[in-house]
Amino acid sequence: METPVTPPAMGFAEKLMSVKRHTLYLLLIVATSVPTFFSITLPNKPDQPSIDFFTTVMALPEGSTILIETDWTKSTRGDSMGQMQALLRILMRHNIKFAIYSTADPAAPQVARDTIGRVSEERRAKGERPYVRWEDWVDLGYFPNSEATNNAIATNIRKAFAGKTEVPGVGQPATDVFRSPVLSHIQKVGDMPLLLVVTASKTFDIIVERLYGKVPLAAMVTGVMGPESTVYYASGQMVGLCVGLKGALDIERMMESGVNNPPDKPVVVNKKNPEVVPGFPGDDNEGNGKAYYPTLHLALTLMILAVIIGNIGMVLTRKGAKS
Amino acid sequence: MQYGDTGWIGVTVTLLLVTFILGNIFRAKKGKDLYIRRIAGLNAIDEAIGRATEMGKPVLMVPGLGALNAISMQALLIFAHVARTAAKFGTPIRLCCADAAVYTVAQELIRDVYASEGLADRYDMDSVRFISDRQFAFAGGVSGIILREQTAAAFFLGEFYAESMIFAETANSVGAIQVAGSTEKTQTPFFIAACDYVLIGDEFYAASAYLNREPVLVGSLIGQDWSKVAIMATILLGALMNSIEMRGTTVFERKDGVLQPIAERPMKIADTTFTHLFKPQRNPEEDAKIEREKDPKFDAGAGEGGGE
Amino acid sequence: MNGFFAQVIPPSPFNAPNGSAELWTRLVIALLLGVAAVVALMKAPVSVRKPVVAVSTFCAGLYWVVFFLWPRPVNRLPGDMPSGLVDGVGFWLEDANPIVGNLSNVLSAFLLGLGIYSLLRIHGMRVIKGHKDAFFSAVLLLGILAMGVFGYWDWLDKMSPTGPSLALEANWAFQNRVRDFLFDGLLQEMDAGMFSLIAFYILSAAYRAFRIRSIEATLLLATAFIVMLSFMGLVTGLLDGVIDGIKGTADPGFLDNFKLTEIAKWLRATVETPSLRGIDFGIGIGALAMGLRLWLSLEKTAVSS
Amino acid sequence: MNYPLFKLTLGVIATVGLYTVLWKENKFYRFWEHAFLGLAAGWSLVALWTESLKSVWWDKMVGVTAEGGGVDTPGFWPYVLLLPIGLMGYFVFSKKHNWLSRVPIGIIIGLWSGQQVQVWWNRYGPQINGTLKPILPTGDGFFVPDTTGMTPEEAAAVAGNLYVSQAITNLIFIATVLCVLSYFLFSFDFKNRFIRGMTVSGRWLLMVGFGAIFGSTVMMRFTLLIDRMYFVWIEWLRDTVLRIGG
Repeated sequence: METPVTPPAMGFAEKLMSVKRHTLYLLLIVATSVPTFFSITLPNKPDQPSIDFFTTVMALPEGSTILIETDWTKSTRGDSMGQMQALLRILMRHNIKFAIYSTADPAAPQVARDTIGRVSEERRAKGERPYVRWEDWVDLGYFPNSEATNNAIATNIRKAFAGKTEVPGVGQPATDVFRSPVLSHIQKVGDMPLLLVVTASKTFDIIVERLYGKVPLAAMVTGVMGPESTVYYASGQMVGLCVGLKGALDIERMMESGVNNPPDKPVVVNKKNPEVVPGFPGDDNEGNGKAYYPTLHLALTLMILAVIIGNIGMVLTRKGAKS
Repeated sequence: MQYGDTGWIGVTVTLLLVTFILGNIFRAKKGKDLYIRRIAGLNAIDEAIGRATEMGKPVLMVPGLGALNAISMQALLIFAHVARTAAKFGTPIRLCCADAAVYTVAQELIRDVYASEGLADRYDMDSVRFISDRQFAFAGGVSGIILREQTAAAFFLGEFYAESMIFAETANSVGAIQVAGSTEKTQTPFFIAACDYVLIGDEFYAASAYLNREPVLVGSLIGQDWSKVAIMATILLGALMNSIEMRGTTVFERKDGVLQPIAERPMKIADTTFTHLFKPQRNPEEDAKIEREKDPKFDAGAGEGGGE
Repeated sequence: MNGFFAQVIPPSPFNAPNGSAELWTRLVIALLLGVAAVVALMKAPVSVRKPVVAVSTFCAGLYWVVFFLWPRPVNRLPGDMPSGLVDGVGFWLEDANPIVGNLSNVLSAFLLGLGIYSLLRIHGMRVIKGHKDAFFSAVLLLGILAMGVFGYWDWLDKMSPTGPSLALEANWAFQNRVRDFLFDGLLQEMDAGMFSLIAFYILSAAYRAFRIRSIEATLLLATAFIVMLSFMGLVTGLLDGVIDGIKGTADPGFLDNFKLTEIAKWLRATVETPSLRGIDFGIGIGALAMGLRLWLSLEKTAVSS
Repeated sequence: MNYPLFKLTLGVIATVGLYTVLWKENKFYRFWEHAFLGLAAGWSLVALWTESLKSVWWDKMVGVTAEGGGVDTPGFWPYVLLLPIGLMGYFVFSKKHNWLSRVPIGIIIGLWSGQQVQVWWNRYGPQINGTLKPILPTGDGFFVPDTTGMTPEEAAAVAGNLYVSQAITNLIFIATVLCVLSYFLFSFDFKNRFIRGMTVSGRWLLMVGFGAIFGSTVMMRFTLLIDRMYFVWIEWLRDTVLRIGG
């Protein structure tokens, strides 16, 4: 990329400093297109927030019900779908029931349902028990007002989702979700061992404001929400946090290797808690995380190179100016 | 009285801050000339408008993606200042809104500005536009306007999310002077990278006080400073106390809001006075004692009616 | 008084069964009264304008303040009745909470029409006046129309008794397909497309702006680099390998602190988190102050001027 | 041409259409931009009722007769009053009565403002508390000893101690918060050298924070681009058009 299209008058240093944006754009397209066709495995070391997230989810008691606020749509598919897929695989392998709701975008429940369907389908394909709506999970739908909804959940979850119905099975009448196996035993949000947010927006702020202390909170957020949500993780308002593509990859890796496992020579070490958490070795644990990670490397490298070149150019021109 | 959620400390602190702010507002209303430190981004406003005027190109203002709240309100107040200057010079303006309610206020506000300058005839209601309430449609629409109308100055103030980069870089590509500021700290670095002047954090809230030194605003600004100082003091004091306490040992442990005697052990952060203060716990047993008569119509099985 | 907002325990003067005649009579009367009030305000003298706005603003905010200050009913279980006045008010506030929480949504929803009007006005004019971009404006108007028509058509289908069957794509009729195409096939894809454009802009912005000119720029650049590199398993793998090479993998030791991942983690935990927290405190208080000024109409704005 | 292929293809064309703006503003981009705006506005109109007013206003106002064992919800008629209030906003274009539009606006603003008082502590209280880190070491030794191979008791003891390195880290943490906060003090004219130093370093520390944000955000932005490319090359071209392994 040291050969930008620039008028010949320029010296080498100036050239370095004035690479055309179009050149950069073109390079980026190439860098992000080519690797998508290959499957490469790269080393990766899970972060503590991801480890906490993973262990928290793995520790959920079998058959318990958790609440998932899913607030992402196609536009952040790259980050959120990988995370959600990994999460669902874990939940389904541990028979953990879940109820999903959305407060960010009317389109969010649809993408969530699609993802659940896909993961359940891949279980069927492997001859495992597919996840059945109403029996194993319910969709509480979209709620336009995040503040009000989460306030309501905090004060009285049954009222917050009152009147929501689902069709238990073919030919059966729509029935109140609180009669479903998923929610029948839930009186208040505290009855759930965890409230999970899979979000591409600031909705976890609202969750923390309204629900902190009422139920353990954990979040899967896009890379951009990472720094903000890390604040809540650091202050202990969230028990686990999975950030961006790296987070998704972390979870995928831990699903394969487990945590502190094997005890004598652990692949992933949990500094906070020596407890051994076995993963699902050999099961299909790979997803977007693995698929996109190599491409991310190339793109980041391009970016770093571009910045370095710009700076070299600047330093050189300064030198030239001095002499 | 049981403050089940916040504990008395939360209420007290909040009220204290409120008193600081209101107190200073009323103090300042008596009118003293008060100091505000320099905020570079705001001095650039007139320069930017001047540039646009020379080039005869429009000034673009975007109050961000947020719904109608104090943030978009604050943005609009700054824009009112911009619009006033622009109106005097007869510089065309474009104010692009992503929320109908914000659009409504903007119409009202900007029309007022022109009227108060006696230039009501110069005001074109299409210069304040609703683009889209969908984030990226909005981004696409605004960058379309930037590129087609070659805006010479751009002000991005308010609640911005991902689209901030699209705006800033597009405006930069047409060589516009940019003044940006967002309460979204995640977007600030991108503004810093692509814009000429950036308001960081609550410099944004200080803006209107800085621009038109109204006693009310300046007073409130002082109140805010007092509040920040109070927080700083709390942090210093708390950190020191925690440190000192944690060098000692404890024979009590708090379980469900009750201190229970235990064998002596070194202090944990959870045992310190400040933690007890900040994290009030309720005793579930005590709570469970509170019983009320049931509503006869209540059906434990189903979700309740009236799902507000 | 507990019955006021609580819709749980009808009958109360404020609610009536779905579809009942009394509900509709009350509804219509209330509406008429409301309209009458608006007309009255239109006729009202200039002097009342400011107070009217100020009072409505104040009352709206008052709820949340009281909700914050009033003691919460402890251990309230579904179906409980309040035990006393304090408790009753507490119940009342809790039940009102979701309603009040929705008010601003409903109101701003009613205002959307103004936004759409602005669009129709600008682009309609262009089409009529034959502006050079008339064609594109026509496309925009067509978009509104198509999405509007098929959106509602599809929704009505989904609401109908046979609605649930539409969960299966096989049962889709023409209108369901068109709506799926417009929303899922175009709108959503364009969302994602526009969003992904940012990557390009970031690249060019970083290239242009990330120069080691000043201390600030250098700090920004350096941290950004460290964090970016820490995301690249390949790089961290190599560097950590080097460190392990020096000190031997056997037992973790002092040198581990200099692994890239550790440095990045330390930076984020020890500098990024607190600096963001610092900004946050400022912003939070700023918002609180601005809120108070607006709530008490102390600020000259379009709302109170 | 089957529906999925058609749908995906148009999606790809639209994406490319928006991408062309990277080269320069052109008619193709303008077309998709306006189509985008149109569809978005149309969708807002639909969502206005189907996703918002229907559930949060109409159903509440007229009530719901629940199926499947749910409890009937009675209608709550006072909701109807929101209609005239909301419609007052439409007076904004009237020369004479435009002030009426300030009533609904005022209510919306008022609601937001009041809520600030309510949420402030929930949001910042725990963060303040989280900042109160001990800065005096309790354990002897500079670094945290490695706990692998220790008995749980010993490990617990180590975890309970605060070693010099940790104390320093905590000190930096607190100092950062204080410096950054001091940078945001607007109304004090600092003569004191030390405090000036604090504010300046506050700004520098902010830049470090922003750098970190930039770094982690870049990852996500690139991920989205990668996902788009995956959509174009793999989902559309490879799996749908060419039907390789799809």
